[in-house]
Amino acid sequence: MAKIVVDVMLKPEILDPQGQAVGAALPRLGFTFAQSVRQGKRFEIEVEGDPTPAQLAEISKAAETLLANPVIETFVVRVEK
Amino acid sequence: MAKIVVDVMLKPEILDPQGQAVGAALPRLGFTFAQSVRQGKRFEIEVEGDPTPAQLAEISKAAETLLANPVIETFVVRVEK
Amino acid sequence: MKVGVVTFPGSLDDQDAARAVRFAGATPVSLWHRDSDLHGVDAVILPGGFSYGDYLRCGAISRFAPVMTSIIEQAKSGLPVLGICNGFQILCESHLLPGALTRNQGLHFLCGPQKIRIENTTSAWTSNFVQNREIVIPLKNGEGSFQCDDSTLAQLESEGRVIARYMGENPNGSRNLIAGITNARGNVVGIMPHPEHAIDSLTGPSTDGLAFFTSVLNSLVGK
Amino acid sequence: MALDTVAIASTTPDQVQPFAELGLKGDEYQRIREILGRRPSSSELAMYSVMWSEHCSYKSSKVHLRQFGEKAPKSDALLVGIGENAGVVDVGQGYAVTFKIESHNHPSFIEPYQGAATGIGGIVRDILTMGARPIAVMDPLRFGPADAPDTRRVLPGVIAGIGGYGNCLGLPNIGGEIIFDQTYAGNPLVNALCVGVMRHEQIKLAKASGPGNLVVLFGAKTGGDGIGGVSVLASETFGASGPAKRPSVQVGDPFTEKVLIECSLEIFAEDLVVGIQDLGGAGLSCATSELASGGSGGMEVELEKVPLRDPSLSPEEILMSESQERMCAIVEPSKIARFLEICEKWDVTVTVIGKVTDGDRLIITWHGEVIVDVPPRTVAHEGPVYNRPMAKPGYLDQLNAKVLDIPMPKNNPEIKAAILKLMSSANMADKSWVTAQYDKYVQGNTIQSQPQDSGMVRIDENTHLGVAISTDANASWSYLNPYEGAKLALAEAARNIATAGAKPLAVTNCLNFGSPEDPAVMWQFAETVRGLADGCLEMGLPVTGGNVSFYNQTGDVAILPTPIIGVLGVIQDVRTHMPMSFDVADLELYLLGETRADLAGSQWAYLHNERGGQAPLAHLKNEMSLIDLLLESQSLCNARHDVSQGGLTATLTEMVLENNIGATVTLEGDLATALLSETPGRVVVAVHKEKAQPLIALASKHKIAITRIGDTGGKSLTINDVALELNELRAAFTGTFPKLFG
Ligand SMILES: Nc1ncnc2c1ncn2[C@@H]1O[C@H](COP(=O)(O)OP(=O)(O)O)[C@@H](O)[C@H]1O
Ligand SMILES: [Mg+2]
Repeated sequence: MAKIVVDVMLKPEILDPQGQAVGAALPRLGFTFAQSVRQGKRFEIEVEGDPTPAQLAEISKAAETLLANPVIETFVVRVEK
Repeated sequence: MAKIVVDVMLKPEILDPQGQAVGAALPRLGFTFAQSVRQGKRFEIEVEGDPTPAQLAEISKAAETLLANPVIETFVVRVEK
Repeated sequence: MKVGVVTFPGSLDDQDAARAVRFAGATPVSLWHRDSDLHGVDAVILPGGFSYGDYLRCGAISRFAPVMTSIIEQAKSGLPVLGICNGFQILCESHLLPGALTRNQGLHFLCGPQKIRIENTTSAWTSNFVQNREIVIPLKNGEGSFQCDDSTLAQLESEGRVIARYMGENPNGSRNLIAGITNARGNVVGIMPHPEHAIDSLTGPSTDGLAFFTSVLNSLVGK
Repeated sequence: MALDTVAIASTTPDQVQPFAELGLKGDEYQRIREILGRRPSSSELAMYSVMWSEHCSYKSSKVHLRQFGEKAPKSDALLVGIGENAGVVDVGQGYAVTFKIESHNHPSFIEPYQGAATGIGGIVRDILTMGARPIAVMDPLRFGPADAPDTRRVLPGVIAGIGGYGNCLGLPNIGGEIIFDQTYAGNPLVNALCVGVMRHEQIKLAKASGPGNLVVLFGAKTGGDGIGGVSVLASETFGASGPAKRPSVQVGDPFTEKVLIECSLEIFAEDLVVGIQDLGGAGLSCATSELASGGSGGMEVELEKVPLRDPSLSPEEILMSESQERMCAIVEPSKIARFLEICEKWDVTVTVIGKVTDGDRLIITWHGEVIVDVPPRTVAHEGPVYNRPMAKPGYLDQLNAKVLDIPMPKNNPEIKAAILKLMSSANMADKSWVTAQYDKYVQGNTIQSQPQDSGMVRIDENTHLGVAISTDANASWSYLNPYEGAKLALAEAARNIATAGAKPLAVTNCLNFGSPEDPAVMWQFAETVRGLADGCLEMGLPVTGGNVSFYNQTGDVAILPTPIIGVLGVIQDVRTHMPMSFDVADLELYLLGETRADLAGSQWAYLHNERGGQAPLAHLKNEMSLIDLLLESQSLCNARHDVSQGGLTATLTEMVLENNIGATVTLEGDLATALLSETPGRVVVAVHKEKAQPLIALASKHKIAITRIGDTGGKSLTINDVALELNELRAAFTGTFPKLFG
């Protein structure tokens, strides 16, 4: 079993109220180091055996059509051990 | 500027309706590679300069109190270049 | 006149939309998400709700339902389609309308009467309004913030495709206070607040919403 | 350790079993051995331990709750009474309505969002189980002090959870309560009410009858949710390697529940089930034993057929799992094909897991081995019953005897300051920060919702028939006098139904208390039940069901006794409903009922940390006359609003702010008392001038005091010589929640 991770983030120009809210809450809790916070999604997909390049391409396709909305989001696909 | 990433996932024993919904949708679209899908959150936190160990410890603390709910979630903090 | 109302698993306002169609004097026909046949309807409403739980992104999964394949195809050749709330989200995910609806700026689900101004009265679903009429209909959603890139926004504005705009304070962070838009042809309209909940003052804040449904009847008759 | 079967249990009588860890007392364990004539298998032990828990068996409350049956008023309206998942009442025109309140207190403290969400999910399934379409929800809530850091964790999560789950089900939220008190810190109360409607002939019951009929499990797959406690058994079963981690928190999936509702309703419409039960607390243990017990007793279940989310679950765990969004139905073999077809249509997982037999034992097997063989009644309905010791708390006499020493406002500036202070206090302030997170429009039948006196929904679009519901509790009064407190809550809920124009018909309740093992708490509980039963008898309203939540306490400190009383009423024509606020000027304002100096337990006393004094007495005859008056004067009134917590100050403030039309009011006697006293049995009414005389005549016919107190109009609330601009009043009233919770 291998784990493929797809990270989906809002494009930088799209408003991210969730990230903003976290960014605003951190200093109230005494954490003052953050310059900015963005919140996105992380998908962990389990596949049988070591993923082939063809499989990874398919997953990229799935990310583009379903997991992310290219109008507002970007994504990265990677294999995690 | 460095980017610290906090990945937050539901604990494996906790029901993940979102991941389930995605897992059920993929095969309907012809993507049959996934054995299971879990959906979590990804936070990207920008900090000035290279993060110090003290800063990372502080972020772990923040993750525990704010970004994740330890009752149902686990998290990982890491630096991304 | 037959107006189809689609039910996805998780649709909630389908009965309300059907009632609004009846109030307007047409016959509602219920369409099932798995059925690609549109049963000869003259127009289609995608109602509010949480189709497929609205997991992942609102409307992201519904867009691939068999019924949507037919609707997308026929919308491109002029079938009037109105997406309300979740329906608007589905239309954006289907790329029948530009932009996307994202999490409300205040991060809460918000429900209450909302004042909007009708700014386009040429679409299939707004032709019975007087230009710039201000109306009050319910707004209720968690992800109603309309977002798009600058060029899309400029195009929507210059082509007069903003159907309705929020009045007063921005309730959810939508760009340019956009509450609803139409495609270039004017047959596909997405609106975030709920006209179907404002057809009877006993149960809604006004009867202002009815004109959306009578509009489409007029535009069909005029054909 | 391997699978523990009934056969093994019979030959190993001396094996030590962890009954105490599972919450069973020594004598309870002995009783199980007597019933079975041997030691229980570990699966049987699991079942008995959950089913005999306080939560499922009502072992401490049963002896008291009996009064609801014994003192029940004669009522033709009651179609299904206490004992089923929820009571059912006849509302006419062939319609039956079912409603019930449940608590989800402790889970909501641990994980506020999921705890509250699954609370909504659970009560909705109870209503669905009766064969009804759920049509609305309500949420009476209690929290620790509004400005306490933990409240800032708990409250927003609870609200988001209730909204998140209820909104996604498409159920309008039509009312509730939010009250803060120190005793709820660490013990928030999350009570949830659901109401549903069906035709008389559609009523379903939890009974497994007809040998050969199939036991069908449908809905979500079973995971390890909510079985933290049973892990002692699991760890024995699994030996040293240990089972996978078991979550103590249940996570809800409202989408699955929405689909389950539609699927079930379609199944009901085609009359495909003989009996049905939802899976809530105690999961399959409860559903199978209650279904079998409700029928003739015989049932066989093949437990390995249960579809699992987590394949590592042991049979004991499967029996106890509290995974949400599941139902169990009894289906005739000839109807199973259609049943499966409907489940397929809705993409609902469905499995036949067993059948009804002509025996009288519930037999559960695991891959062919018998692991449970019990008389189901002993599990479901014949658990232990305790007559726990009770004693009037020692502090109470002294508390009641206390002469109140609360600073009262003495001059006009102080009166004005008092009004603003009271109306901006968290208990009295505007709650729309909360209620705006709830969908109130969905289904298109909501006639009244927050902040009206009661919630009201239409149940027939053609005949305009509707029902109204209000939930109320005044824990401060219950603390001072639990017997009167229960009656007063009942009276208030009934009054709130009648102000809206509906006729009170039936009662549900959720009794939230501390530990029943504390004699003082047990006394509060017993007095509450006695008061409610007496009150219901006097008012002619049957109790149709309810829920008891014990152990709401931190250390030795129990919560205030909090009996949440829900009253359901019927309105023949919802178009005649009466709003709480006037929308025009130049109406005359009248106060119905008398004002006495009732400051004990009032919000003004609470604001000054004064807990003592004597609660008002309930005058239910008088309350009933008031209700008659309200119902008869329906066509005369323009608006009316109940006077309760916060006294006339709150009533008038809420009336003027709702539609932004002011009022000028003149009050006789001591102004501070007139404004802050919380004497029950009062209503403020707005009428057109020409309707005033008939109203006065009706009031005198019903022997209800009526006092002209002022007129509507203007942009201020002016009381004697104290004038408050509506804007100023509004800022005080609406600013509090956003300031506290963002
Ligand atoms: N306070 C109460 N007043 C009246 N009936 C009650 C009360 N508490 C529990 N009951 C009744 O006892 C029965 C069992 O309750 P409960 O175990 O909570 O049912 P369920 O498991 O279906 O939620 C139900 O019929 C319920 O209405
Ligand atoms: Mg039940």
